[in-house]
Amino acid sequence: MLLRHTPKEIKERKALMINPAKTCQPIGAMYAALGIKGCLPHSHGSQGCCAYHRSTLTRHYKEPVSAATSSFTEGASVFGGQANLIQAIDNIFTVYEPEAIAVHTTCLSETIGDDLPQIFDKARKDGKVPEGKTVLGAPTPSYVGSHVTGFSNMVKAMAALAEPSTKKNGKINIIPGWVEPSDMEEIKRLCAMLGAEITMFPDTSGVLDGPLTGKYKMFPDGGCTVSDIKASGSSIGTLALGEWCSADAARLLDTKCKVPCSILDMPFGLKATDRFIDVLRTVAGASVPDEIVKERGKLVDMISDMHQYFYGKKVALVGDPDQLISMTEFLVSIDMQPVHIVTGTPGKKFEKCITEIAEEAGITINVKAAGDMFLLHQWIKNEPVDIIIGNTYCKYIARDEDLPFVRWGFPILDRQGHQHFPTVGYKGGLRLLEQILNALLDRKDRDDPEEKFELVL
Amino acid sequence: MLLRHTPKEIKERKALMINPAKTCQPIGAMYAALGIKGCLPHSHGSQGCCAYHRSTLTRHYKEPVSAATSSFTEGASVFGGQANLIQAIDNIFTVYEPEAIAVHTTCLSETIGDDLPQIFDKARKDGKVPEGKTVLGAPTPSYVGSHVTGFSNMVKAMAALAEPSTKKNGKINIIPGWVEPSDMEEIKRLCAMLGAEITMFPDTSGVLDGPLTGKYKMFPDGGCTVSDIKASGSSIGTLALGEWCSADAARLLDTKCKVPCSILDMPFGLKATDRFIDVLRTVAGASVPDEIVKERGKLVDMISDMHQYFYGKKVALVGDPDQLISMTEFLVSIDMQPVHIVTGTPGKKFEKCITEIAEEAGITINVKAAGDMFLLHQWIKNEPVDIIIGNTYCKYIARDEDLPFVRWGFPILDRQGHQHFPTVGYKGGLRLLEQILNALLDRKDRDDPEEKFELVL
Amino acid sequence: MGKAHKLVQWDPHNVKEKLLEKYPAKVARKRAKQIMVNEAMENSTPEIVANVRTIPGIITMRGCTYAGCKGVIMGPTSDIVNLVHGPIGCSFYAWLTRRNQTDAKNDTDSNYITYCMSTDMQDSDIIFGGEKKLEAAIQEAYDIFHPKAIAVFATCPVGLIGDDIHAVAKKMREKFGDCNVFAFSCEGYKGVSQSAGHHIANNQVFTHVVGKSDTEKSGKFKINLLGEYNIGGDGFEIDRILEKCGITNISTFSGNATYDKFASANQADLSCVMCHRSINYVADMLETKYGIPWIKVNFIGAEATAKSLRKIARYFDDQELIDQVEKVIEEEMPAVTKTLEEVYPRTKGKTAMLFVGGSRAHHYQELFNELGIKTISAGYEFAHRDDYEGREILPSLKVDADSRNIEEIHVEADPQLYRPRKTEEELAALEKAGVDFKSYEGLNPMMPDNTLVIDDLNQYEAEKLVALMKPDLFCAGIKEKYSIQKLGVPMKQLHSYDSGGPYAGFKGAVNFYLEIDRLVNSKVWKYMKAPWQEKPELSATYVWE
Amino acid sequence: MGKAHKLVQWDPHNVKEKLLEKYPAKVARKRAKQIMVNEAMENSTPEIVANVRTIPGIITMRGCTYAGCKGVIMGPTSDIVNLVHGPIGCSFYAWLTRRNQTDAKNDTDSNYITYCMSTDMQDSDIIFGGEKKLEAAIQEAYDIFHPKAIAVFATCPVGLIGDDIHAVAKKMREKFGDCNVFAFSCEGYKGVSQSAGHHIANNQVFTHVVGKSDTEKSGKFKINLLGEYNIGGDGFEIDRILEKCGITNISTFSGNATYDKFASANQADLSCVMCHRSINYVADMLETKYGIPWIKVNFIGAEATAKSLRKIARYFDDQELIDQVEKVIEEEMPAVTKTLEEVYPRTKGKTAMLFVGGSRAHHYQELFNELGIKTISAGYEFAHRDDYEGREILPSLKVDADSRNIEEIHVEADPQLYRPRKTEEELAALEKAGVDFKSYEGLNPMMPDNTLVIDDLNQYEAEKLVALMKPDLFCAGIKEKYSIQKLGVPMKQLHSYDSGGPYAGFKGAVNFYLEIDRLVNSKVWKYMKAPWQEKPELSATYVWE
Repeated sequence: MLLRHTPKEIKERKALMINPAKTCQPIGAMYAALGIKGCLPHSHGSQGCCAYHRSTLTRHYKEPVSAATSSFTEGASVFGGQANLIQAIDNIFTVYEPEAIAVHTTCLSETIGDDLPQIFDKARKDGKVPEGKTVLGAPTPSYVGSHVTGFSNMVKAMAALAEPSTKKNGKINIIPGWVEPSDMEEIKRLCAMLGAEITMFPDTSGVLDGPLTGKYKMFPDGGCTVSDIKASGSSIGTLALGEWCSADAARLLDTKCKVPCSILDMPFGLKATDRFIDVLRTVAGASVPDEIVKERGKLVDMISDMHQYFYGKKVALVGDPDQLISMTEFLVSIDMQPVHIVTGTPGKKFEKCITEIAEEAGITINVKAAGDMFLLHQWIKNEPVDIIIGNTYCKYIARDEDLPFVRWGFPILDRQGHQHFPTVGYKGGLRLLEQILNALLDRKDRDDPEEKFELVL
Repeated sequence: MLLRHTPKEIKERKALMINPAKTCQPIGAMYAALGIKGCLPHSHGSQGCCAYHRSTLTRHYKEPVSAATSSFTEGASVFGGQANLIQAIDNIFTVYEPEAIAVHTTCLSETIGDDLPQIFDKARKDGKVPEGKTVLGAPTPSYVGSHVTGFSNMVKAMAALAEPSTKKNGKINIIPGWVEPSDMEEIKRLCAMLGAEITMFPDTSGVLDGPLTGKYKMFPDGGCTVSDIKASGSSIGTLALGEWCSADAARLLDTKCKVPCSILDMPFGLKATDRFIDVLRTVAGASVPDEIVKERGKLVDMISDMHQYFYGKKVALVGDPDQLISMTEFLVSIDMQPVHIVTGTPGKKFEKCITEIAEEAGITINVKAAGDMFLLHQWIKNEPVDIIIGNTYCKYIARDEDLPFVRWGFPILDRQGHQHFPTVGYKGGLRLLEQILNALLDRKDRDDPEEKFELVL
Repeated sequence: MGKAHKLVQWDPHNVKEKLLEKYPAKVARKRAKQIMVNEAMENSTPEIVANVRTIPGIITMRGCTYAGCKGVIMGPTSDIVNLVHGPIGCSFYAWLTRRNQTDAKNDTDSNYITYCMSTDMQDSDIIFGGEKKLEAAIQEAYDIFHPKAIAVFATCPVGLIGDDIHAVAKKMREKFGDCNVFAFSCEGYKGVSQSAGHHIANNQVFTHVVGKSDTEKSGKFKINLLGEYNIGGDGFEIDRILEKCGITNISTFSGNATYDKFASANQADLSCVMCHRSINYVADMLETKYGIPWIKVNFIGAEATAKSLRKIARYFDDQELIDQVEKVIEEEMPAVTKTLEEVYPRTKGKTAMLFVGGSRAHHYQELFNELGIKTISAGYEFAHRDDYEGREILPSLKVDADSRNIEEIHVEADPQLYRPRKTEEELAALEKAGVDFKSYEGLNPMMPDNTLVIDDLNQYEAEKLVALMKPDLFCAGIKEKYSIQKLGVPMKQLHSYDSGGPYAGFKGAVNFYLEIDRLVNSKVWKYMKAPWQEKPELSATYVWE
Repeated sequence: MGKAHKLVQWDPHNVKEKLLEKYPAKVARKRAKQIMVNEAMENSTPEIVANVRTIPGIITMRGCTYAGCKGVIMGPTSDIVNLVHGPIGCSFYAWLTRRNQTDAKNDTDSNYITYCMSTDMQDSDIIFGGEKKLEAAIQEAYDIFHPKAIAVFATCPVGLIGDDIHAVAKKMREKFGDCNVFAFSCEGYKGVSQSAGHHIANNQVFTHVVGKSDTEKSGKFKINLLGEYNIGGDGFEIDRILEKCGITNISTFSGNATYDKFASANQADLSCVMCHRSINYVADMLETKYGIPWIKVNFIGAEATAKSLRKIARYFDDQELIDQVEKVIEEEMPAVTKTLEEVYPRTKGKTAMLFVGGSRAHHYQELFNELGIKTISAGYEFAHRDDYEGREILPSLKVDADSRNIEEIHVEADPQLYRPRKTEEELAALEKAGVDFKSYEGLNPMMPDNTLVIDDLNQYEAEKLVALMKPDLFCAGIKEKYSIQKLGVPMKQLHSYDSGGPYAGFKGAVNFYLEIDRLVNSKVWKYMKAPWQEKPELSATYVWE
């Protein structure tokens, strides 16, 4: 057994986290920052953080991930990191020539109390920030929230770049939240089909799903431009996808630029996508084109065609709040039965959302925020499931418990496809169904006794 | 063992086919005919043929498949099927009101020598064919060739509808061959991106991948209209994808309407897609847009990222000639090693094509046309492989020999996705890579000893 | 389909009119006779026309004679090599496409069900004749597999070009000595449906196999189970129950059948007929030639299963057996009742339509009744009038041209093996006691009044029927499945279930209850409309947060 | 990268200029000292600056002290609970992300490598201190797992807020009695790279674990293997060979290590150092405190492996062992030679660049030499000058501020356990015989003339270097992999191999030959241009069939 020391009996833990279902803020901030065109993320802390975040993102995307660090030494930790950061800004603009630098803090710089705005001012005064270039920053203390919080904080820092304006440009801001490049691409495709003019940030499509051409671009073609982000203050409204990932930024746009917002669930699955499209067509004053209706119909069709294999199957889920909420709703809507759900991100609100879905469906779900995968595994030992859905770390549970496993979420370190094929929208729903189905049917084909081995499923 | 009677020792067989890698012509003709808008396929034979073809296509697509039959009785078999067919034409146009009826023959009607053109004339004379409606027919004797031949014959019958014309309309005819609706969709998308105006027939997209909406349309919105097919005689040229599926129709367009043609491999994999795009941009006089170049680059990127898992892996393949040729080229191009390839469709030319690819790559491949899956299984027993790629019937071999299995080809009766996600083009190549990779890595994760069980792949 | 639509009122005669209105006159006339309103008429029961030709061009649910012979009857056998003589298609399409299960337990047992064998006729064979190739194929099959028996099936062209498959079979049978080779002239164009194929299969199995076993079969209460094909494991469940009761099933025709079981059928003391349509010929011949009486049974439905078991016990007239049967029923019913009570509130009051086979449209109504689901229309795909109106009308049936072409074999009492199992008196007594021999009452009596009984329902009528009568569930075959579901009505395959099973016996009833609950209560049917289709209006100003 | 480009001529000094030209003056000056042209100079060898601060903002390959301590040294241990005190991230990122293998054979053996444990510090802990939480976490870990030992690691904030992790460790250790608890002050901001973390780990393991075992380890030729981390199973292959030779490996630091193996290290009679950079501290301390001499070995490369085995044998000066070692080499080499002969024609003449670790950039040149591949540029990520120029320059090294912060522990001969393994005379004799004790010559001597040795290569320089010198292969870590491959140059990870391995020993050499053959000869590098990019012109009229 790989996780041979995990006992079935559950003891409450107050201090020890085992096999986390979250990581720290800065990596989220780094991922978000990569969604700005020509932006170099910068980690204000000791160099290890940056190395770890780059490695994890690189393994997830199998793509180069560039980011700089202030490389704190013991001295800097005592006397403050201003000198390091200003030197870094100078070096970065000189050597890499990005359009923008997106700085996020770390537990280190937060603990010693470095003040980014003040350091940025100094850098500008010292002429270290070339004309027309942008420096933005987000406080991302690792000891608060999770990687999701860090993502949200950096997106909020983007929103802070927005410039108030009295005349609207007719556009709609879309804050997609922490989804894959392929998902962002898909969201743009749906908006375009609907004829909605949008500004989407962050946008990692074209950044972390790059081609192999013999050229290396440290700053790929993708991403939302700083000027578009600035102009987002002139939009008619903001659709924020995911309370945890996107709401803060949307609300800042509201308070700062009077751009009203709507917080929606991430468009995973049929119903959440329905709501997204319905709101989008309403605010865009457009009617939904047949093509989208058809895509929707295909998703409903596959649910009905394969319903006998989904029906009543028990699921264990681990991931991030916004994704899990939509996924849970989707699973319930196809008559599957989520029974254990864990996120590492804190927040009772998450447990409330899941419980509401469960109650509406008349089922009970074990749910925990600020939980860990050790607990999830123990829950599974106590009430077995038919399939587990989550990031790559689930594979250890899946192998020990001999469970079908669908990789979904972050990080996925051992398979390809997530960066190329969306799981948002109706088409994404088709892919999710296909993946769940393959996992369940592969297992059926493996376990069916010979006389029940089926040609037609 | 499911195939417990299959011996390792190979005895030559002259008369007995066991576990075929083909079926008969009519089903191909029926599938092709579904690619004409508002067309009802009609099987001129006893009703069992039609029932079998509809069942198989329905199980493959999980979609309604309408087709009529002449329901031969013993009497008809003796006195000829003219009366039945004329009555059928009358009933069909009266009850179902299709735009067209596409009749294909069967071993029965061919053996007794029914003459379709003559029967059609009679039907027209008798006023059974309403004004503006079309009746077309293809001879598809089950005892010649295979389902691929039948597909080709019906497509040729479509080409026969084309009307010669002196003034060209600037369009390009694309004959996609027997690919999935999703593939046809993808081919259209690529052409549109390239700005090439095309007429594609047959086109089953929108026909066999329909939505669930509460309405049933016997004739869905998809398909190539009869008038477009007629106008294909005014096109500047024809690109026929696949010698076996599409060449005859293309050549008929050439001889009949002086529309020149090019026979290309089906665009599966990098190189075949490269050739398709390169020819298309040439005949369309267009330059290839960045978007396509990017899609291509992503495919190359994934090949390089995951090359260590493809390299040297031995593959057994079964399917149809056009698809197998492109797939073999693709597998070789990513440094995999096809070792056994079987098609049920006759034709030494196929063996020659495969052997050429093998020689160019400096490998040897066991290849057989007019072969069967019994032989393929015996080959595998004599030289084991790492993965098998083919239609659903491979699952029996895969389970007995404990092989990773990628479903690709026709029919796929036990999984979903093929009708929604293309495998042609660069995006299709990404999907193929993903599927092969999942099959190989799932096996690795299953078999790795615990100390070598990997988080990162 | 939203609940709103569920209260539609319909009158069966109106519905019938609507089904017919679009047809050409000739077609309308013909179909009118096959669409019957099930209603009381003074001193006569309504008649229905069945087992007549399919109308060319009218999209039918039916298959062909080959399908009935090779696909349905012989397909489920495990240790007989089924070799199809013809072009490849017919053999390919019948390859593992029905969910017949075979449990050749240990790896040394023969099981050819996963194999598809064909002579793959080419044009040269059509021109010069295929006998040589057939002979060679039989030889190759023998050399590779050394089976107990090889069954040869003719497809359309074979009859036309005049290959004498029986002569070839005979020649090879004699040549091998240790392998019984026999053939079926089941060309697809024969008859009007699969039904003819059943008949042909019955004849040949009876002629070439039954009675050929010399091993003595032991057992106190020996029966044959006729017309059970072990789709989804139905037969396994029935065998489980029979065994538990102490009843020995000598031979099932033909689910999970072996050559030896067929050959021993003559050793049973009672034949129990499940699917009357497909196998009653064998039942009759077993009685005539060996003196084995037959009764109709039905193991679809918990109550029906109990009833059938009691009937068998009563036939053997043995108190021990009678008690054991009661004990078994008592043991099995609680699980059934428990599930039923759980799902009944969700299924009760729903409506269903059944258009399947030659008995399932009848048998499955037992299960639907248990679920409180009303069958508002039903019919068969390939039945004869007696399957609707009962065997008592058999004498009044005229044999038409199509039926006449199907060989009727004449059997008589076997000089050695004929042994009447009961005396005339015993039989009479049993009849009195309610053991009705050689009797089948048919579908119609089971149907509620003013429902529609429709023979050979076609695609066009099916769609109309659903649109007009809006059932909660429709049952037919794979070809019909998705056109019905596109209308938002769940569709359950009842020939070869699309999935699940067994549905026979007690465990089967439980499975079926749960399956129907799943189908009629699946959330997916609520999703057919998108929100913007429900409420298309654009609220002038969107209410932001 | 098409062959066409392969003949580029470059002068190392030009390349160096190009690497520096874009830097701000200050950066350029600093980097100039870390980029060395390896060339003969009259009576002096070129110097290089190493182990100095990373430049803020310059994208570095380096990690932090925590990574060196927890990730590299302690991570590979199997039965020690590694508990990270800090916010969740540091623990998460070091969770199974290095391919250290552990073979806790039977399920009862302890193996915590798949577990990630952390105190998950929250803001309240930062404000009010985290000692209480750490104490509680240790208690919970003890209650759930009952491990032999718990190792606590500090991350950045811990030092800043002043948690005394050593006091907490001591308290719990004494409380438990049966579980050794010890801590590492390896905050990420310490030192200038992972290297500081190695040193800290060495000190604590030596202080708290080594010598603590009371079980007597048997074996005629007992060694420790220092600085081998069992990435991809390297250690397994080395152990296989040692065993075959009859050499007992008491303790590997730290691949597949167990608490007890560490604790018994003092029982070995020779320490063999693989990665000099990460572990030489332990080697020195083992000698000082227990009298165990150490030699540098290298099991990367078949020849190097043979050489190292002979060196060990010579040390033990036992004919039987010497013969056995020769026998093993003789047995193992044929497979190596066979594969080499097969791939050599395809690899010979290619060029490579290596920028890894503290010894791999050196060791792997052995394998590349065997393949006929020339290393045209190399350097370390976190090495010190002695790793480049050899230990003889150690005395001349000044300790800078950053190094001064890393505790140097003072050890002296253990009153009970110190036991010189050889007399001065023996040592001297062995030295003469070529067994060079406490000696490491460094990377530079191995590099061909006029190649570039670059310390702490960064992303910008790497890209430039590849563009200018166009190597056939580049070796570094995961962060560098894809930016290099985007340029069309295959990239092999040599810290924690991206896949494959083992590459150590004889079998490892075979694996490496095949892997490099795959990389440099993969077809994919030919596909970077589409046909229409190769021939963009539109042939006026397309030639139809």
